[in-house]
Parts: sequence; structure tokens; C-alpha cells
Amino acid sequence: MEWIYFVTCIGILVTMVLAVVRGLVGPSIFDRVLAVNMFGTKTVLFLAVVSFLSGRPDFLDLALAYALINFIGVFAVLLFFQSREVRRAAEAENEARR
Amino acid sequence: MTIVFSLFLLSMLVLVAVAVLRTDNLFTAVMLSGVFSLIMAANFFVLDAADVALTEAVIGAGISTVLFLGALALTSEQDRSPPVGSWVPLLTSSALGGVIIYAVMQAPRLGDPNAIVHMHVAPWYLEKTPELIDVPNVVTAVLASFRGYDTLGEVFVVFIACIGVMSLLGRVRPRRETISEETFSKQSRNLRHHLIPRVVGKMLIPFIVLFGLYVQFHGDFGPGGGFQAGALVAAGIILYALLEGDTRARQLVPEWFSSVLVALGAFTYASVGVACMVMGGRFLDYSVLDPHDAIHGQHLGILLVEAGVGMTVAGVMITIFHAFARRGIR
Amino acid sequence: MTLYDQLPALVIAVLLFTAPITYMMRLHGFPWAVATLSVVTAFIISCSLAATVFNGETIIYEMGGWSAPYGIALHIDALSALMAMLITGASSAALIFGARSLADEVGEETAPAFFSAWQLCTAGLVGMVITGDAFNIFVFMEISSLSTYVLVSAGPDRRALIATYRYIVMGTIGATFYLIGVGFLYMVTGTLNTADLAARVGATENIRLVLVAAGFISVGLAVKAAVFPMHQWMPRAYTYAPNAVTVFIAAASTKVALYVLIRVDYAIFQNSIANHDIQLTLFLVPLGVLALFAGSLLAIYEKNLKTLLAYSSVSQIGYIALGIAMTSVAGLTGAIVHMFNHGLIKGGMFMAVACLAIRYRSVNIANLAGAGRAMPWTMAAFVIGGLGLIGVPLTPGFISKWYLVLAALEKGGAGAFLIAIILVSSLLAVIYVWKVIEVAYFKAPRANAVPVTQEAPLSMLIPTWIVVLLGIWFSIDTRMPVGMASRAAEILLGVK
Amino acid sequence: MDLLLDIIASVCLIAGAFLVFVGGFGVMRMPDFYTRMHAASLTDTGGAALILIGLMLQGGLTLAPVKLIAIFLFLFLTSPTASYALANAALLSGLKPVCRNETGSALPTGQVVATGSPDAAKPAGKPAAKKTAPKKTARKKTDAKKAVKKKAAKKPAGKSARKSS
Amino acid sequence: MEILGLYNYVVFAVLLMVGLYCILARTNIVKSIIGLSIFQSAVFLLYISMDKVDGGTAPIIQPGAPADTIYANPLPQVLILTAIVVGISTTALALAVAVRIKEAYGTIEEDKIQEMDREL
Repeated sequence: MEWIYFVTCIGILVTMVLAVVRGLVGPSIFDRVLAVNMFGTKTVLFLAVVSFLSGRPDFLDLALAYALINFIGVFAVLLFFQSREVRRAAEAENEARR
Repeated sequence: MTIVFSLFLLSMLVLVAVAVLRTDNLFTAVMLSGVFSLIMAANFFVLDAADVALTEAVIGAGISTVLFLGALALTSEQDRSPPVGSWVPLLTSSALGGVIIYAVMQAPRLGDPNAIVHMHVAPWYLEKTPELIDVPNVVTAVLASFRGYDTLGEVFVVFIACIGVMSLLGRVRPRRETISEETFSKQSRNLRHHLIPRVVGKMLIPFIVLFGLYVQFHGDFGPGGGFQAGALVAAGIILYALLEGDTRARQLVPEWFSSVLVALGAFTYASVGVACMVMGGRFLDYSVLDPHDAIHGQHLGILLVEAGVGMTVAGVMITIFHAFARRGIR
Repeated sequence: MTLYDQLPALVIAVLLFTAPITYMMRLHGFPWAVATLSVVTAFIISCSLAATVFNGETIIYEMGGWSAPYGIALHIDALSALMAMLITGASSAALIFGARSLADEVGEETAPAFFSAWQLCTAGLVGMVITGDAFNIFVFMEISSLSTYVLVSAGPDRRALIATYRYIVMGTIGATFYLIGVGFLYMVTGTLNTADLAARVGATENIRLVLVAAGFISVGLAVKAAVFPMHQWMPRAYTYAPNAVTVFIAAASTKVALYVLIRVDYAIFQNSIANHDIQLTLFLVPLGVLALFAGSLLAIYEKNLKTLLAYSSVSQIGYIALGIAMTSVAGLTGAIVHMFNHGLIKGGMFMAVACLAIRYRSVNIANLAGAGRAMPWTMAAFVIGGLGLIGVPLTPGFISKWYLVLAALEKGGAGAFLIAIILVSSLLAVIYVWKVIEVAYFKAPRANAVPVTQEAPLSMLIPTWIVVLLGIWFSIDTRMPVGMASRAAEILLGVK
Repeated sequence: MDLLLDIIASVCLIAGAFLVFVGGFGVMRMPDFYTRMHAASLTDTGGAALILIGLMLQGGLTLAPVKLIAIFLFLFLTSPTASYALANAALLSGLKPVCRNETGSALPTGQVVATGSPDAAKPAGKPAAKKTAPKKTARKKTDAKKAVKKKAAKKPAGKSARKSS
Repeated sequence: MEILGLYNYVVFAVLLMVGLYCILARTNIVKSIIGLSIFQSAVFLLYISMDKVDGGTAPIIQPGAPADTIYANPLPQVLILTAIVVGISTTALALAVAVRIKEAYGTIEEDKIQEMDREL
């Protein structure tokens, strides 16, 4: 059973690398956010499998916490995008006045 | 096994760090530094540091990303640093790296059971904790009791950060940006019109807070404790603030309440210490809290102290978040 | 346990316990009152601690009842008691002195946060000097630095913000370097208690790690102490902080970093690394000499009085660094006495500057023309302080320089070179002090300037003069500072 | 019985890992943001579900399966929500989905063409599409997917948005 | 294997370099603060790498665990818990200062701020 966990872990890790590469490449900002979000879910899975692999399933708490935190991050980003439009408009107005 | 995982995770870490350095877009940098924290946390978990992994995930990836985004919203998104012409930074940092690599070549390899680190103090903690404190989580025991004085200091570090942010952003009114009514009316500082996220998010908030409380009180038995719990509860409130807007969140958790929480938590910790002195022990010697049973006294002390930590951290994170969120363009 | 046994913990507990209370005070004047009360209490406690350890005893107080190295132990000897006295004394003096000027500079609304930060800053600095645990030093270092950032950022000018930012960056780098050093030490010894570290570092085979740890700790603390090329954060921070804050941090904060440097280097590395005295000399003597000249020269060309004094601090820190680098009892005594005396001198001078600022509204030297006549008492205090910087006999600066010269004489040929440098830099000090005196006493005020006719308020003048007179007292009756310093030096060097 | 459980769990885990990997691969290879998101979010839920079920089978009668179910529910709720929110934000800010025309050449991808109003009630997609119509025809001729992509990559998404508004 | 066992420390060194370079070379204040947080995180890695013991598990004693279970070293973990909280406090304070700088100067580029100060 051990090596099944191990293979699963490696699969998830490779996916994490792919997500990171997407995060680095972009091209748009949304791609990066997508990559970050996806990376978060993969981390949750990774932690869950590793906690079984190391024989300490009581550490699933961590995976749970990650899932929650990841979710909040996406909303923060969303709100940031939303406020950005207004900020841009304000900046443009200020510059026009100058 | 550990080495294989570490290889992956650490290489990613370097990759992300270099990308953070190279990008000109600060938003990208912030997102990537969130990923950086997540990788770091996963790596901590692989290295058997469950408590630290939880803290790094909640604080590093969660709260600090939110804070950075809040700060970006108030400053600027573009890094307009001139192209680097000076060689001083490069030289300094390479010298630093060189010196460290020179030194760590003598360090014991990862996981070496014969390393001196595992010989002196650490086995004592592992051996004596069940006997002296009787708490399964040795990290909690060391944190709250053996090195409780450090933790006291740490609570005050968070406390002072809160004071500092409040005195910088809280009360001094920002210069009013002049924008037209039209732009102003478009400004919405919540996600109330996004129906699905709002419903799902609000559904989750009670669970997040509940989970925070679980982490708080389960900290003696599993990974967790005051810091993680405080940050999680704060994350729940922050989620509410993101969904419903800052104003409503401040109706839910009034400003006076969170600042009372901050002061009360720090005060609780310090007064537990003083209470120990009054009852005839040394500062922060919880054994004297129960005159009949030293171990029970330790339990009581750890419970109170962790509660103080949790209160302070939760209060501080909420207060800091509000301080940033409130300071939008008006 | 009697109250007397609890004193070492009480000095911290009093400050930490009341800081949240101060923060919750919303009534006019109360935050200041609570802060002053707790800081003065801490001062009294440190004085009684100093009385206990005056004869060379060491108090060990085990926090939480856990014995070192498993728990954290406070470790108080003559040196730490002297420093604790300096810190709490400077803090209370600056608070009492600053009641008026802080009310001016810090708004009513930010007052609770500000005074709470002040208390925590004091607590952090005291915590650093009385603890016997390497990591605990880091924690308290962060308390003191974070609260210092808050204090500096309260300055009225917008440049205070940028000064704070620079200070945060440099301070964090310094603290992180220290943390790295401690990490390496922990790696080779498995302990964090300083006494235990001292015993175990010598036994290690991984000498590279120890050496690099020593390097990181020294550089990190040198950044914190503003030793010459790492001093950039300091002049701005001193200049744009509120005046009373400058009094406090100039008197106490950089000295504490130097204290930790002395403590860690002498207690841990000096006995365990071969030829470490030479390494220390090679590290600190060039920096000290450079600091003496660069600091003085920068001060000579400076137009702002506060910045001028800050640069003079850079050069005075050079003296202390030289004293530390000599690794002899006389040199170390000189360094420790100078830490104490320079705290007194600079504290007094910045107090005088604050008095000037409250009337003149600007501390540009050019604007101070005629101050000698308008504010005779303030300027007299300033001049006495300036004489102390130069090192004229009967001022505190003379005593410390005397010990430094004695230590240099022991060194033979190289010592003569050092003596020459000390003399030259004293002459440079004459120039920059004279620059201020000339403007204040011998220049007529500008025609268009608003004439200042009033002396500073008594609430500020009296503390200033108390500090100045204390300085003179300690230069005549040198038993307390020199006695404690030489005892501390003997303990550190293991000569008895 | 144990063996059977092990086998089912192994199959679940491997299948889950494979799905997860496919998702990652898709995120790397798909041509534009929306298709990438499709790859990520679909396989995210599927792969996660399989892996978590596999672990549940191994957990036995302890607290672990309960926690796994909690994680599963969380992911099941939050992952699509996050995807929705993100797609919504992308669409509102004017990021256009790619669509193929008859010749098979792809249109510019990942480029922000117009600033949508943050107001959700407004159908922001349509006006944005109209505005960019001339641009499209111009680009079609070049028929060089890579070149366009490069351009898009060079320009941070925000800049062009500000210019066009 | 021996060299791989030191990989953690090498990465620690590289991260420190990246962080320090980011602080020193970039004039953008927020970017420098991000660099500062990377710089601090690197130290976390140093400490946590020390705590691992081969075949060990996290130092949370399980009720039914065999007596010879190996546990990781708890002390570095405690220290780093403290350091993480110190790190976020510093970051928060620095960001607050950055926001105020933006409001006072209208920019967060240090070189521009320096020019503006020189004009005074």
C-alpha cells in the first residue's frame, strides 16, 4: 500500500510543478490566480496522502485548514479585481485633471 | 521518501522565489508569494513539523496574502524600479550565499539521528513532557510552559504590531482623493452581488469559526493552539468582511470588541504569569495554580495562556484587516 | 518566594502587564500617567537589582520554574543591571521630560497606542539585557524594534515615514542575521541557553559553523547598533522621530545591541574559538576607526541639529566598538562606561534640543541664532553636553576616554596609533560642537525671524538639568559606573 | 476482504492521481484561460474525490474518514465556487474566450480588450465583443498564433484595458 | 545521498540571497517588503530542516504508539512558531508604513521619494 501512496504523491507533486509553471508563465493575471487556486487544492490532496503515508491520519486537520484558507484567498483576489476598476478610473481622473 | 518530496518542493520554492524577484507586476508577486508560503508549509509538513505547517499555511498563505492585497489596493500594482545598474546588491547577496554554503557543508545531513541537535535538550522535552505536563503535543508543552516566556514575548510582538498599524492607519484620516461622483458610486467594497460565492461563503463561515475553536482546544492533542486558532477565527471574520463588505463586518464584530480582545488576550497571558507569582511560584510557573496537583495546574495554565494567545491573535488580525480595508478611496 | 526574589521577573512583568491597560485608556492624560508610573517602577526595581549585584554576584531566575537549559533563565550580573538601569532611567526621564512636547507632537487619539508602545519598547530593551537565553534575546529584540518603529513613525513630518521604513528594513535584516547565527549555534550545540552555549561551543568539531554563526551574530548586531557602514537608518530615524522619542532611543536602544554583542561574543565565542580576539579586533577596529572619522565629518557638514547629534552618535559608537575590540579589562571597562556615559550625554543633549525645538519650531542650526541669549539655561545644558562629547575633564566623556586611552597604552605600538586617532576625533568633535555654539551665541538672529524671548518651560528644563548634573556627578564620583563596569569586564573576561 | 479494500483503494488513488495529473497537463497545454480553467476545475473535483475516497477506504473506523468527508465536502463546495468567481471576474474584466473560425486559426488569447463594468447586472460580454470586432479581422490575417500570444504575454493585462476605456 | 541531505541548507542559502537581493536592488517599497518576507521565510527553513529525524514523526505523542517511536525535535518548531508570528507582525507594520508613504508622497518608489525630499 505504501508505494501506492507514494506514486499518488509523486503524481500530485508533478501536477503541482505544472501549476507553478502556469503561474509563472501567465500570461494573463487570471491564469496566475487559477494556477494558485489549483496549487492550493493539490496541496490539500498532497497533505492528505502524506498524512496517510507517514501513518498519522490525525494530521488531516492541516489539509482541512488549507482547503479553507485557499478559498478565502480566491475571494480576496476577486474583491481586489473589483476594486481595481474603480481605482483605475480614479487614477485616470486624477491624471486628466493634472 | 522525505528527500524525494523535499527535492520537488524545494526546487519549486527556488523557482517561485526567483519568479517573485523577476516580475514587475506586484499583484503577480503577491500571488506567487502566496504559493511560496504554501510550498513552504507543505515542506514543513513533510519535515514532521505539523504545528509549524499549520501556522505557516494559515498566517503565511492566508492572512499575509490578504494583507498584501489590501496594501496593493491602497498603493500601486506596478513595480517601477529602474533596471538595476548597481552591482552592490548582487555582490552582497552572493557573498552572503557563499558564506552560508561554505558553512553548511559541515552541517549534519537532513534527518541524521546522531546530529547534536537531537542529543542535548530535545530528548529531555520528549521524555519529560508526559511526566511533568502530561500533554500529548510536545510542541504545545514547550511553547506554553517550558518556553512560555518566549511565547509571552511573542504575544506582545503581535500586540505591538496591532498598535502600530492602528496608530498608522486607524485614526489619522487619509487625504481625500478627489474623484467624481460617478466613479464613487460604482465603487462597491463587497461581493454581495455575486450570488453563488456569497451563499457558499456564508455557509462556510460557521464551520471555519468552529474549526478554529477545535484547533484552539484540541491543540494539546493534535497540531494547533492559540496562534493557529486565532488566525483561523480571524480568517472566518475576514471572509465575512470580503463577502458582505467592511461596514457590515464591523457591525458583526465591532471595532471596540476586537481591540478589547487584543488587549484582553495580552493581559490574560501577563496576568497568568503574575498570578503564579502571587501564589508563590515563579513567573509563569503554572504548577502552583493548583496547590494540590501540579500537573493539573500546568493544564490550567496552558489552557488560559493559549486562550490569551488565541484572543490576541484573532483580535489583531481582524483589527489589522479592518485598518487596511477601511482606508479605501473615498 | 519573597517579593525580593521575584524582582528580576517583576521588572519585565510590570511593564508588560500594564501595556494593555495603557492601550485601553481613552481618558486624557491617563496613558502618559500609567506609562510613566510603570516605567518609573521598573527603574526603581532595576536600581535595587543593581544594588544586589553590585559586588559581582549573579542572579539567576528560572522562568516558569524550569531550570536552564530546558526553560528560560534570566541572568543578571553587574553589566545587565547597569544596562537595565540606564534603559529604564532614560525611559522614565524621557517620559517625564516629554509630557509637554509629546502632547504637542502626538495627537490625543494616538496617545494610548503611542505610550503603550513606549512601555513595550522599554520592556523589550530590558528583556534583552536581563535574559540568559539566545533565542529569547531575539524575541525581545523584536518587541523593542517593532515598538521603536511605532514610536519613530509618530513623528510629525512625512519624512518620519520613510525613516521608519528604512529602519524596519535594516532592523529586520539585522534581527534575521542574529536569528541565523543563533540557528547555527543551536545546530552545533543543541542548546539555546547562553551559559550552556558557552560551555558546549568549545567542544564542537564543526568550527566553520561556529565561525559563520559568530559572523552573522556580529554583523546583525552591528546593524542594530548602527556601527559605521551599517548606520544609514539611524540619522533619519533620530531626526524625524518625536523629540522625546529621540531622547529615549538615542540614550538606550543602540547601546543594548552593543550590550548583546559584548555578551554573546565574550561569553560564548571568546573562550571557544582560537584567536577569536584577533578576529574581533580585525572586525571592529577598522569599523570603529572609520566610524570615528566618518561620523564626525558628516556631523561637521550637517545643517540639522538633530541629524548632527545622530552622526555624532555614529562616531561615539565607534569609541565603544574600539573598547570592545581591545579584549582587555581596561578596554571593556572603557566601552561599558562609555555606553553608560554616552547615554547620559546624548540624552541630555537631545533634551536640550527638544527644549530648543519647542520654542524655535525648527532645529536647523541656522535658525538657532541668538539662542544663547534667548534660552541661556537650555544652551548651557547643551554646551555641557557638548563638552562631554569632546571629552573635557570633569565631564562624563572624559572618564570613558581615559579608560580607552589606558587600554590602548597596554597595546604598545598599535595603541599609540589608536590614541592618536582618539585625540584627532576629539578635535573633530570640538569643531561640530563649536559650530552650534557659534551660531547660538555669537550670531544675531535673522531680521525676519520671529524673536524668541522665552526660556523653555520648567517641566522640560528641570529634567534636562537633572540629567546634565547627574552626568557631572558620575564623572566626579565614578564609583558607581566605573565600579560596575570594571566588575562586569572582569566577569566577562574571566579574570578575578 | 482487506485485500479487496486495498485493491479498490489503490485503484481509486491511482485513478485520482492520474486525473489530477491530466488536469495539470491540461492547464499547461490548453490554449486560453477558459479552457485551462475547464481542465483544472473538472479534474480537480473528480481527481480529488477519487483520492479522498481511496483514503477513506484505508482510514478504517476512526475519525480520519470523517475528516476526509469534511475535506471532500469543502473541496466540492469551494472549488467550483472559486472557479465560478474567477471566471466571472475574468469575463467582467473583458478577457475573451478563444473561438475557432473555419480556417482553424485561433484568435488572440489571454488579451484584455475592454473594461467591463463591475456591475454584474450588465451583460458585459456583448459590448466588449462588439468593440473589438475590427481588431479581430486585422489579427486574422496574420494567422500567427504564437506571435499574438507573445504580444499578449508581454502586455500586462491591465494596460490595454486602461487605454481602451 | 550525503549531498542531497544538505539540499535543504543550500536552498536556504539561495532563498536568503534572493530575498536580500530583492530588498537591496528594488526601489519599490512593497516589492522590498515581499523580499523581506522571503528573507525571513528562508530562516524558517533552516530551523525546520534541523528538526527532522529519519523514520520519525511529528512530536505529538500518540496514546497507543510503541515506546520506541522516534519523534522529531520539538524545539526548533517552537522557535519557528514564534518567528512566523514575528514575521507577519513586521510585514503588517511595514505594509502600513508603505500605505502611509503612498498617501504622503503619492508614490512608493524610493528613488522618487528621495528626489522629492531633496527638493525640500
